[in-house]
Amino acid sequence: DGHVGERGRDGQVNIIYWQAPSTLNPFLSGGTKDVESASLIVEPLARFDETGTIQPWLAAEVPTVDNGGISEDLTQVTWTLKEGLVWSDGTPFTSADVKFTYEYCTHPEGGCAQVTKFEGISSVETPDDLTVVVTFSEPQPYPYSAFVGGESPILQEAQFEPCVGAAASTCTEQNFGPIGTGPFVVDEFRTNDVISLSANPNYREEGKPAFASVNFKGGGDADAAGRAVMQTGEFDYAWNLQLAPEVIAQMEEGGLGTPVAGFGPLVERIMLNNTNPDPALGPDERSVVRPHPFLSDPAVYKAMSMAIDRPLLVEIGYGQAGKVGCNWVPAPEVFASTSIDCSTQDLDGAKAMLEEAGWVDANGDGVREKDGIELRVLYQTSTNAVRQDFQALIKEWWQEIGIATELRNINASVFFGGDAGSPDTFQKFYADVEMYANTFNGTDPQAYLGNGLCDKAPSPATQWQGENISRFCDPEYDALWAELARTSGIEARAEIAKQLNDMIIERGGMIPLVHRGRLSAHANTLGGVKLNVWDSELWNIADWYRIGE
Amino acid sequence: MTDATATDLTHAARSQWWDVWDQFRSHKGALIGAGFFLAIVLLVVLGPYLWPLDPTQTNIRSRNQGMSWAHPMGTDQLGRDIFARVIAGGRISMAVGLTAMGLSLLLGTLIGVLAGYFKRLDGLLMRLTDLFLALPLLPLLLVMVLLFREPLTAAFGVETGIFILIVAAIGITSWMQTARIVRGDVLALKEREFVLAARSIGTPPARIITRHILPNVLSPIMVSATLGIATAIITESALSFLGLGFPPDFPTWGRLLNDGVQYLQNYPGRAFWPGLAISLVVLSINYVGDGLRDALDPRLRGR
Amino acid sequence: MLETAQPPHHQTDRVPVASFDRLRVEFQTRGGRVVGVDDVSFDVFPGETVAVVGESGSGKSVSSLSLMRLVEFGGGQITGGRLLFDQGDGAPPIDVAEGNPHDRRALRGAEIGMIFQEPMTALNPVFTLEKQLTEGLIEHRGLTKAQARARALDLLRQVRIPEPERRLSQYPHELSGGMRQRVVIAMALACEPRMLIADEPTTALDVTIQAEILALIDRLKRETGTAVMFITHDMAVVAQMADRVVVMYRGRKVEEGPVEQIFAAPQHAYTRALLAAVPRLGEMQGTSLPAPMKLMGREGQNLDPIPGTGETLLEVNNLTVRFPVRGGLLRRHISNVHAVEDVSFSINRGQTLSLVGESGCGKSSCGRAVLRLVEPVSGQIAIDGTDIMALNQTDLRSARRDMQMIFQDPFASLNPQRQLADQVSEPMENYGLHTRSERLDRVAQLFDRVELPRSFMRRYPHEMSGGQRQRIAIARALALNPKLIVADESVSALDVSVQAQVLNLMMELQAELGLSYLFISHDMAVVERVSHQVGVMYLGRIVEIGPRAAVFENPQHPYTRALMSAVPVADPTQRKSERDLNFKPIPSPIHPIDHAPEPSHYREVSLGHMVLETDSGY
Amino acid sequence: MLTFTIRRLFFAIPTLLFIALVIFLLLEIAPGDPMANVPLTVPSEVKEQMRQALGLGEPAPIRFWKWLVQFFWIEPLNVVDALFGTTFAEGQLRIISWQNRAPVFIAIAERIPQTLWVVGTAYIVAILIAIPVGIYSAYKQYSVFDQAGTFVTMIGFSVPPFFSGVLVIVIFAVQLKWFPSIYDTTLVVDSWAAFKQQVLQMTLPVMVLALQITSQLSRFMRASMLDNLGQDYVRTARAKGLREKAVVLVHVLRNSMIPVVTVIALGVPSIFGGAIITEQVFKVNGIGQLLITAIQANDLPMVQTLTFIFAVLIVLFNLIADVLYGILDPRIRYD
Ligand SMILES: Nc1ncnc2c1ncn2[C@@H]1O[C@H](COP(=O)(O)OP(=O)(O)OP(=O)(O)O)[C@@H](O)[C@H]1O
Ligand SMILES: Nc1ncnc2c1ncn2[C@@H]1O[C@H](COP(=O)(O)OP(=O)(O)OP(=O)(O)O)[C@@H](O)[C@H]1O
Ligand SMILES: [Mg+2]
Ligand SMILES: [Mg+2]
Repeated sequence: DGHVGERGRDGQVNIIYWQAPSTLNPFLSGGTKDVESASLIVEPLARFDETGTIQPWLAAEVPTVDNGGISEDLTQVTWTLKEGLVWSDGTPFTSADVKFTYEYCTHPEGGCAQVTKFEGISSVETPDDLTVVVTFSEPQPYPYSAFVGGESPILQEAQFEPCVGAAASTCTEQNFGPIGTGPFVVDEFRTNDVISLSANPNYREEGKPAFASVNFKGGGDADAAGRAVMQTGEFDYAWNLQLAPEVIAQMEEGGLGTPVAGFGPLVERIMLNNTNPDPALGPDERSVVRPHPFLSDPAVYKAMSMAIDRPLLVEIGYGQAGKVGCNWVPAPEVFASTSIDCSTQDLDGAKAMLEEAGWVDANGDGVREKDGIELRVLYQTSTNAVRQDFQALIKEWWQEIGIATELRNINASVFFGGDAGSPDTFQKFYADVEMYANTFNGTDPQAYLGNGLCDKAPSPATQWQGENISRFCDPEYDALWAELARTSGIEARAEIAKQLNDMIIERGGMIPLVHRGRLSAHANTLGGVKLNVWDSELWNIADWYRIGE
Repeated sequence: MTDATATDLTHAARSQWWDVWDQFRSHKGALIGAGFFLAIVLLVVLGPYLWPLDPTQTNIRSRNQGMSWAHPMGTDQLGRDIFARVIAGGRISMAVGLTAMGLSLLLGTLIGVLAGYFKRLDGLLMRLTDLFLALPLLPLLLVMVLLFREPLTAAFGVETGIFILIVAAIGITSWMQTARIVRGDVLALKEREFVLAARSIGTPPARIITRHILPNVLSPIMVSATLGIATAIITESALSFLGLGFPPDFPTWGRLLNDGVQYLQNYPGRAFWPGLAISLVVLSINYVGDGLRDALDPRLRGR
Repeated sequence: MLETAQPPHHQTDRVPVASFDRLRVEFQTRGGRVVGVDDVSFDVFPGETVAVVGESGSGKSVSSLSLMRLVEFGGGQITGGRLLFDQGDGAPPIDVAEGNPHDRRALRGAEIGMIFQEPMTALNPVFTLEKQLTEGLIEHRGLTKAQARARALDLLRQVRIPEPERRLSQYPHELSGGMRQRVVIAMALACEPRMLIADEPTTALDVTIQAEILALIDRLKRETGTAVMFITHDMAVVAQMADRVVVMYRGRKVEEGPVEQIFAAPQHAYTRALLAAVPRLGEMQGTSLPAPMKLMGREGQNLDPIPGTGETLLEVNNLTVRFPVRGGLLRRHISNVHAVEDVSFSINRGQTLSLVGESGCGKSSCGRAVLRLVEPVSGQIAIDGTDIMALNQTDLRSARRDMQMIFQDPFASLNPQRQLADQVSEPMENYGLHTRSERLDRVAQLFDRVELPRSFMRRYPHEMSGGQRQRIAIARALALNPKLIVADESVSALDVSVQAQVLNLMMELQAELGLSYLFISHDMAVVERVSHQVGVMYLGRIVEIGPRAAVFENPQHPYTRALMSAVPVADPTQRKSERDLNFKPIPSPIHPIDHAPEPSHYREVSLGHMVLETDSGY
Repeated sequence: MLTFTIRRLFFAIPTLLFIALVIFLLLEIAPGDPMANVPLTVPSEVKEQMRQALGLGEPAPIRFWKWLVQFFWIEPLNVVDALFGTTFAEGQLRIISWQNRAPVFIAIAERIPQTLWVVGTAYIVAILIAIPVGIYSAYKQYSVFDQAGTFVTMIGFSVPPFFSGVLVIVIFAVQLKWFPSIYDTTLVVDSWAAFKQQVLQMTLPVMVLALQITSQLSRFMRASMLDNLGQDYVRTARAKGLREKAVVLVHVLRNSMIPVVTVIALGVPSIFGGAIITEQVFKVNGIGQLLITAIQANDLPMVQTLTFIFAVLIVLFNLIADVLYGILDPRIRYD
């Protein structure tokens, strides 16, 4: 029924992304929409499958210490390319292209969005056409970052040679139509609108892709995208349907498509400010000076966490696409800690805990206080319907346990904009608690866990740059993380990672709320879809096919 | 002629506004429109006293309910009462509509009158009007919102701050039409003999404007006003749609409609009620505007 | 009512072209049903002019529009009576009132032509004259475009329009008012209708043009034998034009008869009142001072002549007013309208100086310049010894207390949105005179003064008739006890009877208060009635000025003579013989910026009677 | 007329420069960052580097000057190059979008066809509906047709497109499945079937847009007709015995169209400006959608260029409206 056959036998597949791709060069954007659309064309040496397992892609095999691909001292990785690979224009794919990609992205004037993927690399050598040797300046217990995954694909040297450095932005033709090794080639790219692609005649696998062409439409809203797949059948695949659960259910009744969910490490959480955001301190002291007047008390943040009915939040906000989230690192499976349970709301327990810690409502205004400090929190987040629903609910619960809450929401482009001049960025954190979601790429959380290190806290000294948003700072944590950075072997690393995860939650870094998944939908006639949250959702489009009637 | 008007003389002396009212009353559409409008105003003003449910009070156990006695318009996804939200939304939307219209009228009339009456200012003010007409509204609104939202919310609190901002944004971007119309009328009025007469009896310019010019441009101003309320309500809802209006926890009609659109198939009522409210207000105001135009036109009244 | 009165040339065997038979027309208004005309019957015979006269609103237009079946388009309805029209083919006359108005289309234009009052608005501004002239021909006569064009040219020649070929491609706004009215007449005549209805065809026109148009209609009637129904409220025109007269009053016919009989022996009281109110040119011959008119139904009128004094109040010397004309890429000031050019005159206390002349000759500009409502370019103005030209704005404002204005259009010169009492007290308020209650008392006195009931004080202008409104304007002008009143066409817009009342009022006030008037008018008969002195203006200059008797009885300047000859006289026995009135078109008053006109030189004919010697362009 | 046009064009230049400056300043002082949409997983130093690569480091006056030069000199040169195959503009930096680092004019050129198709068609459809409706409503003032027309146009005026758009999608695309809900911008009309497809996909957005435009235009048309129906020349035309059709459709219409035509001309820039919300609802991805995505991504060069083009069009069409007025109405003579 279409599983096998000649290339292009199934006609056209229609894909809709409600965020439209603006470029096909993933090194220049970093937006998911751009990375995923580019993954139809350009490919990495290895990528993650739907379970998060690394798979060789353009490389013959994944280098490990065992197969000798990684040197014993963990400072050198040797990739061996598959033989006989050609670019879609028919020219051979060689190790020089890999090396070029490294040079392209690490050029200081290029503004490459994926430059962290290449961090720590001291050199890339090409002893022969099929071998790439990556040398690190320090031991890398987890070296699958450069050239792995949809965000780090290989560009063709011949095509991108004139585009290195400052010239990157003038190369419209290249950025809009990269030559790749993937199953499709670009026919036409209309920025922020639509991409027309057709099957790559030089694709390495016989009889793939099954579709002769792809119509990749972008723009609009998730609502319309879901409708187009599940109700009107105009499209075959819709990406990331962030919609109310009942809306999804209604669409599913259309009978033409099916929603599929997958879970990566994305967690919606409430960050707790470990510094004092008091406006009286002035802009350079706010959110710099420790400690926070009351959030430093474990009883307070634990009570706040206990008061939250997470299953309800999941039901209202995400449905199928959410799970109760108690961890900072909820996935991959091996790294997910199981020691914390937070799935039941316990208002009485929360009250008791506050009571015990001395937080009582002595003056009867409904707000608990201790030593003259009242439990009043400013709770900010970005402007987004689901987040405001969450705010409304959580505010009520907190009110119930005697914590007064003021809500504030900020335009997303300002909140996440990172403008050092604006007081409203999530990095400045001029509030007691703030809510957003974050995740990490790939399957190894080491760098992500590094966001809890003392010296990563944003401050005026660093122009408010830095990823330790909650300003969590604990020497024990820093030491443990350093140990992680030295440890190889997945089990051992997982053990340390879980400890780090628990530590940050127990010691007041954040309150995780919902482990968010990705919900996409495909037409019932579209076969071969395997939702992958570790890499591009379109990673296996070469295997997609039309299910015959 | 004197005889012909003899019947006229027997009429009791009445104030001008009685005449306007008489004329207005004879316009059936306008009367019904005014009735509806008043009813809506009363509902949103007195609503919170008559319908004590809190529009922001969530109730998880009664989510997404249909119409019932407890919730005449049903509830939303957090179990908030939609009727209460429509009332609360109406307060904001109507207040925005009325004040934004007021501001735009004030600006439009001021600039129109100044440009029309003082020849020296004409060129300058009309270029200013051109400038505002040529400025693309959306980015302008956007920039204003982004720019002043924080200072204003800091100074006046969230509700008032954003209210001021939205009202100012809509007012400042919508006065140009009024200004043009008023200027045109003032230019024509200035040539009318009664203005010359006023000058010849020594009336100073300020008094000529307030006593002779303004009352006579009232009719086009009123028409702009009625259209202005409608446009302001719709603009506010469009701003909400683009994520620039009041924060999402503030129910306004536009926001409720916008939120409801997603649920159009599941719970059509959620979009229907605020949509109906907006349409009713716009319709009634337009009919009132029609009636007012007739009533304020002395030519029609003179008959 | 007066069916016995038969016109002399009327033979009983002749069939009337149109006969109105107990016509009744009603209008549906917001206030209910209004009767426009009721029980109106009269006939119009071929080759005859029937004048329909009556004050405004008496139903003249409604009757004629009913015959055209156009009254329905204005919201009216023929609810009774018959309108018989004879198509001249021997068949019995048809009843036009039957059927729906669209079915009577064949009659309109083809059988009945109509000329409307306002030449300015009666033509469609966006179509060329050719299109508007040929339309009807193509519709009714089935002519081709070329044939229609030929006929249109013919028509334009017939109505004596110069350069007809060029006119065809012009738009209405490119023609003067008189020419436009000729085009309207040509249009009405296009299909050689059996009947022509002229609804106040000359009211809006200058006397000179009026004379031409009247002569034209008269000639056409005689040459083609068309029946003419001539609607007017101007008795002088009636006297010149009509064979028979129908007098209407408040929607009813009150009298009908041959023109001589109506003028010589009016039967109905209304007709008599109407005739008494008409100022007739030549009436004042032999007197030198103006005097109020004798009006019907008014007892105890003081008809004494008004002598005034010999003491000079206003002295104007070498007054010049120009309006800049801008043009070119940068809108620079490139030329001037020479509205008033080197004009000098003086007015004595308690006397009236009238300025007469054709539209656009600069009368209003001159009057306004005296008050400095428009800024003169040069000249001296002195009132009571005060040099007006030398005053700054503040002093000027207080100087204006002595000089007030009354305007032409009583509707336009009152603010429609303010109560009358407020408008009358406004001048006092402006100068901070009196307290509020004193002002109210004074307003009440002023209302008494202009003979308006005090109950009107809280009314609005639209609730008043035209004459009443003009009284308000006078009251307002009187509020500051001025010495001089500039009356700019103050009675031109009023019905004859009302006009007479207002004129009398003005003269009474002059006698009692010793007011001086600068009276601006184009109506020679009115001017004759009210003035001590008369100035005739042409193209910005006074071509002749002097005591009224001297100027009227011994006109020296050719322009004055032409003007006098054009004035219709309200007496059917004194019909002007048909001459070809040939007025030269007025040259343009616009000159380049460096144009320096000659100063005015006058020749003194007799004491105070001066005639311009400089070339005035006439 | 000519001097009037030239003078107005002449005065338009400083006005436009001033508008360009105002737009630039407004955008400049607005907070927001082009990096806001880059995922949180990209560290802040990398974002800073990307910012530098966009040229954000340069001071504002220099950027404004550069933009002016690019807009008024380099981009026109590029047009010349494209037309005549010359290479005047080679090597000159064009206005580059921050979102995709491509010249903004490429994106704009891509968007114009669908905007013209959809918004333009809607405009034409609206005119074709509004004018007869307005004429008939005015001619039969206070008739049932007039009242119903008033009611419908008011509804059209009061329903925001984000509501009516979704409503028609739910009814006609989801329930009835008559029309597609998503516009295919890649469709090339080269066959009858493709044309049919194009008509189908245009129907819904055109419907929603046309409803709004019709509502406003027919009101104008009605008012203008009413003004003219009472004029004296109408009576003259009737007195000539013209058919009622000729009276209304020739004499009255021609006069009534004068103000309406200028209103229509003034509305033309909105075609180019796109109908932001409607485009978004139907995924037409025209100019309007380009602007809104650029705003959301803080792509200042794109926003600046688009808004300025829009301002130019408004100024231009203001002038065209004035000139049209002069041409249509022989009484008006601009000197
Ligand atoms: N369209 C109309 N609606 C209501 N009443 C009307 C209408 N036209 C005329 N009338 C009334 O019919 C009566 C006669 O009006 P008509 O126009 O015949 O007067 P007229 O003698 O021609 O006056 P004028 O000299 O002012 O033209 C008036 O009382 C007027 O108010
Ligand atoms: N404000 C003005 N600007 C330019 N030209 C003007 C202005 N007012 C009057 N004129 C011109 O000045 C000349 C004299 O006008 P004025 O109004 O004084 O004439 P008039 O004798 O009062 O005419 P009418 O009898 O029509 O009132 C005319 O050619 C007129 O067009
Ligand atoms: Mg009449
Ligand atoms: Mg005048």
